[in-house]
Amino acid sequence: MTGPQTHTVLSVSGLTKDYPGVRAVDDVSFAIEGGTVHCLVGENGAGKSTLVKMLTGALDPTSGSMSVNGNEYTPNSPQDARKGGVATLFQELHVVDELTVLENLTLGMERSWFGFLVKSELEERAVKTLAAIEPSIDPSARVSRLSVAQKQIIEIARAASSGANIIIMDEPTAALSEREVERLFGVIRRLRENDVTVIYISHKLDEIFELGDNVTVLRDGKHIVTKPLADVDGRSELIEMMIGRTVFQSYSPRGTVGNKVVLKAQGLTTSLLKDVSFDIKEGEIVGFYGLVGAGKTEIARALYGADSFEGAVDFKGKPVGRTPTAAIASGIALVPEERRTQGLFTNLTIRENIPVMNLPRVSRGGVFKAADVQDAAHQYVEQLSIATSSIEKHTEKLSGGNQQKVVFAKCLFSNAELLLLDEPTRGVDVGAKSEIYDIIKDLADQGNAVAVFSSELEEILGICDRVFLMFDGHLQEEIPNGPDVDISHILNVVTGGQESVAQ
Amino acid sequence: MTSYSNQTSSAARFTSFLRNYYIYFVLVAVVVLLSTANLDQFALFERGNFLYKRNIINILRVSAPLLVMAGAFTLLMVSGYIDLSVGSAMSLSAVVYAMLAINGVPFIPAFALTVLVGVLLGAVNGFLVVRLNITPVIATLITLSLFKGVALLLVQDGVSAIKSGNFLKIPGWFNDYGRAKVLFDLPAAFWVAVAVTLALIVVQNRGKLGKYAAATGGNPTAAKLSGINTGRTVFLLYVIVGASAALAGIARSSFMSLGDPLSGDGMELTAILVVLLGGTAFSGGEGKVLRSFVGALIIMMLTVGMLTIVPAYYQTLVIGSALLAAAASNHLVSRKGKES
Amino acid sequence: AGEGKRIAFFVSDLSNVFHQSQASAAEKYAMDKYGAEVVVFDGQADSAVMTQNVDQIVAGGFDAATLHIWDAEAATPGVNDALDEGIVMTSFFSPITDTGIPTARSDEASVSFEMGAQMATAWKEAHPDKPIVMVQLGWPNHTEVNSGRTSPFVEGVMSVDPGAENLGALDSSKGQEAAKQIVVDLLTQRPEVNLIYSEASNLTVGTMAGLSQLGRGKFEDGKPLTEIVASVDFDAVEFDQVFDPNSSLKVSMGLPPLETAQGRIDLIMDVLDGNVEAKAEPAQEYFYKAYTISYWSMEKDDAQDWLSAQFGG
Amino acid sequence: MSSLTENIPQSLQREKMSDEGFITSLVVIVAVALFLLASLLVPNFFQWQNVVNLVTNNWAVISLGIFVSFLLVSGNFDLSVGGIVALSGVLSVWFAQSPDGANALSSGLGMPYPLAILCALIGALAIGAMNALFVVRLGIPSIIVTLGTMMVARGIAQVITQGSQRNTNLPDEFGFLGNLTMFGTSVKLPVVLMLLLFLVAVFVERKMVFGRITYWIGANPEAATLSGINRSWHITKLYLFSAAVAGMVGILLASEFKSGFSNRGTLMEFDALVIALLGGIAITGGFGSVIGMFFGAIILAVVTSAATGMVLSPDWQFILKAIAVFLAIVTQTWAVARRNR
Ligand SMILES: Nc1ncnc2c1ncn2[C@@H]1O[C@H](COP(=O)(O)OP(=O)(O)OP(=O)(O)O)[C@@H](O)[C@H]1O
Ligand SMILES: Nc1ncnc2c1ncn2[C@@H]1O[C@H](COP(=O)(O)OP(=O)(O)OP(=O)(O)O)[C@@H](O)[C@H]1O
Ligand SMILES: [Mg+2]
Ligand SMILES: [Mg+2]
Repeated sequence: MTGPQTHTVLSVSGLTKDYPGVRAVDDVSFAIEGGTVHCLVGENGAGKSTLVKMLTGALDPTSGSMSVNGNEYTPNSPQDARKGGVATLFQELHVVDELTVLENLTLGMERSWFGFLVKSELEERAVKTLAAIEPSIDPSARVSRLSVAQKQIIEIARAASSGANIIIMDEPTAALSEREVERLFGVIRRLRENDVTVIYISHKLDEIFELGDNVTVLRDGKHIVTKPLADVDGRSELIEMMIGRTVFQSYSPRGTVGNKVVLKAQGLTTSLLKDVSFDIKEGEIVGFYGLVGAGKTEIARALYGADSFEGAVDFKGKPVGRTPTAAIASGIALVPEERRTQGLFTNLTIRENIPVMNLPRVSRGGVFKAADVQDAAHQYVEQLSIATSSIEKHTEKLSGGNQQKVVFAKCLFSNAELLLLDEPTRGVDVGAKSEIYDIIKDLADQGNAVAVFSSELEEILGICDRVFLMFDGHLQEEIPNGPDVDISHILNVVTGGQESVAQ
Repeated sequence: MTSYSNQTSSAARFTSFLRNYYIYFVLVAVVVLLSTANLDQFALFERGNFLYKRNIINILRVSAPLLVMAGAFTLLMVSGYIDLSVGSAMSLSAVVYAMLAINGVPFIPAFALTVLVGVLLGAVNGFLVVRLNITPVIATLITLSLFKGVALLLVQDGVSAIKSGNFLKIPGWFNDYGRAKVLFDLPAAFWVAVAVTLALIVVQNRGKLGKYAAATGGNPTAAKLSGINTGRTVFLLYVIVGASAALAGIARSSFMSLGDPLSGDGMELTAILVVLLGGTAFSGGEGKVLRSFVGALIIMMLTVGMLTIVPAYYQTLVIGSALLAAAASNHLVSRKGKES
Repeated sequence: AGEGKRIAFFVSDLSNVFHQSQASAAEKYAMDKYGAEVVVFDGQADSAVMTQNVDQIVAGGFDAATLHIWDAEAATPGVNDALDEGIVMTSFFSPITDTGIPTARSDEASVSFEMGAQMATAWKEAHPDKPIVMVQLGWPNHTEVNSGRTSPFVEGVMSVDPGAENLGALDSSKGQEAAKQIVVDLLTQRPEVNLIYSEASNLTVGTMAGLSQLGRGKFEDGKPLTEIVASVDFDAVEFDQVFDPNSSLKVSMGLPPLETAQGRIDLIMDVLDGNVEAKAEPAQEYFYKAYTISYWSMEKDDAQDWLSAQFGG
Repeated sequence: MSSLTENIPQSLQREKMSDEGFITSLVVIVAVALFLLASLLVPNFFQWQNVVNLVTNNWAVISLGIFVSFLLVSGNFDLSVGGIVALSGVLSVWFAQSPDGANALSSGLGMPYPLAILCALIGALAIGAMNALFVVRLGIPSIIVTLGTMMVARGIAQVITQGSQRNTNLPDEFGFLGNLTMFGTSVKLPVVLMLLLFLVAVFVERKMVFGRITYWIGANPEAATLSGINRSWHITKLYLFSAAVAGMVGILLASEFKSGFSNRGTLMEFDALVIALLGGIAITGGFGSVIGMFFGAIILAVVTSAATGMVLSPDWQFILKAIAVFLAIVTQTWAVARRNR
């Protein structure tokens, strides 16, 4: 798999990073071979992003050293790193909405003549790379008009075309559709052929096996192992290295699904959705599955009153008011798609985040009961095993997966009887994922209804009792989950295959 | 999917057309309003009417200080920053310029030195904001106070301005820059404002600085992570604003034939007003130099052009309403586009 | 002569009661007596605005103008332009350098001097043992205010008591609240201050409010207790206090809006009729009297008459 | 790690002071330090009466600062308050003036004073409602809206007073509210009202749901909406409260000076913004405290008071103010940077 002569392009030794109260990266040493795809895996909060930030000069290591091509490497800024041939795709989106796609692609890398911009071969390369991944994006369009996935693609194209010989990608596929992921992999393989080294971080283990040459596992900030993926004995070994135990999830029919319909949606129609009708029963977990843009989020937001729509939604026999406030009041809660912009109050602490969706529970006469707020925070930190040194930690200082758990905690706190979970485990590690699945199942067992909106088929088939397949705003089909679901049929339906009418 | 995006793009094109050009509609509306308001008394284009040449020249002439500042101020606001000290910087420059002139320094060196002072003042702001990391509003409020204090300090106690006195006399060339007819009966100060604006339009659309300003204002983290030195961008913009404030001070000073340490008072508000009227977002990222220039023309037309039509105490109300109306129509238009 | 003419009538600051009354008096008087239309230009207490207003005279198609501008130099080019167009130009308050146009002005300096002298005398009489400490609230950086009010006032006090201490002028240009704050802060830290010249009626309201907050501002039956206050722009509000034997506001400069307005309009008509030269070297000056309204030197009834004559009240 | 924390009682587990508390106490310390410094430099500065003056001289701007701060925390500006102060003051005078005055500026509508106050307040609320309408309903940036409504409010005041003031022909009770002294001291009613309002604001901010909601909205408006917070209504309430307070300030000032002056409160909206920022409230929203705002006002007041006591000429006053604000803010940024290192 690797070429005949291997050479180390990047190595770190004794690398350590301390945050107040946390050692995020702890004495990590390993080497990366040139022209490979080197995967970095680990649980949420294992220190992957922190490691990446040090490699790109966004953070200074507390101690330890790094070297590139055998030379000592101490980048002070991403620009420094870029000069050293290291380009990065960060976990959070970093595009400028106010500029055009093309302007974003060359941002920070423009050629200029006395301060005036001039065309460069870089521009052409960027446009070509973009076209290779997603030809439908117009380079002259304003980025503000693009979807999250499209923005992510722009960042990928920018990093891939930057001419760097080391490219770091921190969860690049979290928001991408399978088609886009395939195209991205094509680009990454081409980069590798051109002797570019890719450091690839993802929680999706299939991707790791599909793409990676070598893997480095981090746990609790410590380096566990670095070895060729060929020597890894399947998912279970990788998972065990990551979290120190094995996890399995497969669907087992639950006997608690009641017969009482709690939610009835009739003829939901928006600019994207077309006459969508369905119902959800007490104690049931339903899944909505479709590609990006199929309309899953739109349904979730409509049920929750976050967007306006035509049609009717009844919950427990009564129409639901058309604002989130009303939805919460009638017992519906939403875990939104994007945790940072829609779910969290990042500059507030965990304690301050949790009670927001159910204020009456922690206040009397408009005045907070301080002890209750504290207790609630402690309770959920424990229940969801949120990795933090204190409930007073600002949520922006949590790792991505732990942030997602805080959003989850917020929703659980609302005591909802119907939970709408939009991409509930995006960016969540396998360990935490199964914890979240257990929580979801528990909730359903207690008689609550849950709707999972996900673009991960594995997730859908792992926990849902019934699955709705979406394509282009239409609810195409409803199938019961079970051991004999036809996956190729599902994929056919959600990609617009016509021949399926009824089963 | 393609048909969907085609549909929006024609609606979107209409929207962006309106958004880009609404300020010119406002301009036309104001001109029509002002020139018809007097119709019962004066025929169009006659002496005393708004569209009378002399009046237009007057308005453009007194507008020079605001016009010369609008562009630089826009770029700064596009980058998400603000400078409340422009009025004081302008006053201080006016005082410095008059002091140089009254002490016998000829036009060119006096002009150049004053612009240099403006650059320095801008650098002070840049230093406070970029280096010391002080919130722009507070930092430039500090310098607002500081520059004003220094300007007053330079003028003798009990006297309101640097002006001809017993011993020193303002030289004869002094008010040529702001008043003498150079081209189309307009003075150099106006043409300098036009030139500065044109230069800044090019910088905004073709220059690295313009793009970096937009990136810095639109998404500072992204800009930094892309390797843009946002600090240097912002510093440079403050310097440019400082220099343009100095040009404004020179224009005002030579128009008034004296160096008044209070002559720029309140200019920061007018500048903000103009830039906002031009559709620049306060949050940064968006805004166009030319639109602010037109915004400045509108404000000056309203303040000066209305004088002979209604008592001056209607001015605040009219300008405030104009700002609200412009903002409302602008935003309503762009919102409708988004929803369809 | 003025039938159908348009006159530009400048005032430095329309928010000032004196100028407000002056402006409305001028509108009425010009129309009634000459059939002329007056357009008021408000300088908004801003030199730049005043200057840009001058250029509107030509552009606005006026036949005549009476200026009120603080920095006369600034008006010179505009005035010369207007003269070239044959527009009748006159000035109020300050002569416009090098233009030779006739100027109407109030003689403020002598009133300020007299007020200072009266206050010093009264204080010395009541408290021979307490040295005079004076302060002025107004516009320390203003040439005309300085020469017409601040300096002559100080000289007036000094003429009675050469040993008097002058703390100086404090900037109260922000108005009533600023004046009140200054008085409160200053007199807390400098309780010995006993002569206060508040250089506008508007500021006097703040000054008196500040004094009352500190438990000062009182006379006892015509005798000063802690301080004496002088004001400018005597008006109906000040009338009660000046003639109240228990208030420390005792003198005020009476600027006659009616007289001034009529004088300014008449001067223009005189130029139009050729009775006064449009330009002269040196410029011709016409003085309008400013009045010393004083508890000590004026009868209450006279003050009442003056008020109703000048403000039409 | 968790085994370590388990033994510690919960009350101790609350880490070091929050950033907010830290900055607020820093502002307080700077204010006190400046006062002491001024006491060293200015004779007679160190006295109780002077401390009282710092508060009594600033009741108006602190009152305005309270809701300006709340709005700032919620991510919105309110620059209209200065205009509202002028408008409500002028309205209260105009409504109360008897209708038989000799000229336009001395005759009003002749309402009984309480009714005049009520109507003036309604006028103020109308501006607040306008703010809410434009910001919440139309989604126009608050800085543009409130700059516009500030001008509209002041503009109306100027038209009513013809650019000047109305101060004649007023009923005797007009001056009552603004000059009512309390508890036998020289402290007047407006100051006491301000202090009350301030205490309530601190309680609301720290302990009440209403206050917390303001922070949530400022920290992340979209997340707040999706968490069931009625953002529009909350912002609307804040603008209405702010306008009501500004209206009351205007009415009280008009009463104190017995005049409705169209230029009253000029730039007061800026002063209110400045003390809020100086007090550590983040211009980006979601962070800060009205306590900080209060002491931000005190910092400025100390400087003004010292400058007045020294009878400084305007030039040195401006320079001194610049230096003091600079020191205050640099201390803040420096201390926070050190702490977060
Ligand atoms: N700015 C910060 N201040 C304090 N602690 C931080 C900060 N950023 C990260 N941490 C902590 O450092 C640890 C490592 O976080 P990091 O973001 O590197 O994890 P990660 O492996 O990328 O996880 P994920 O897969 O969830 O993104 C976590 O415990 C996190 O709480
Ligand atoms: N034609 C389009 N052009 C641009 N953006 C689009 C288009 N269609 C959908 N989007 C955006 O893509 C996002 C995804 O749409 P939606 O949320 O309804 O689908 P989804 O099935 O939930 O997809 P996802 O997997 O991204 O959550 C939406 O935010 C929408 O604004
Ligand atoms: Mg991460
Ligand atoms: Mg979605």
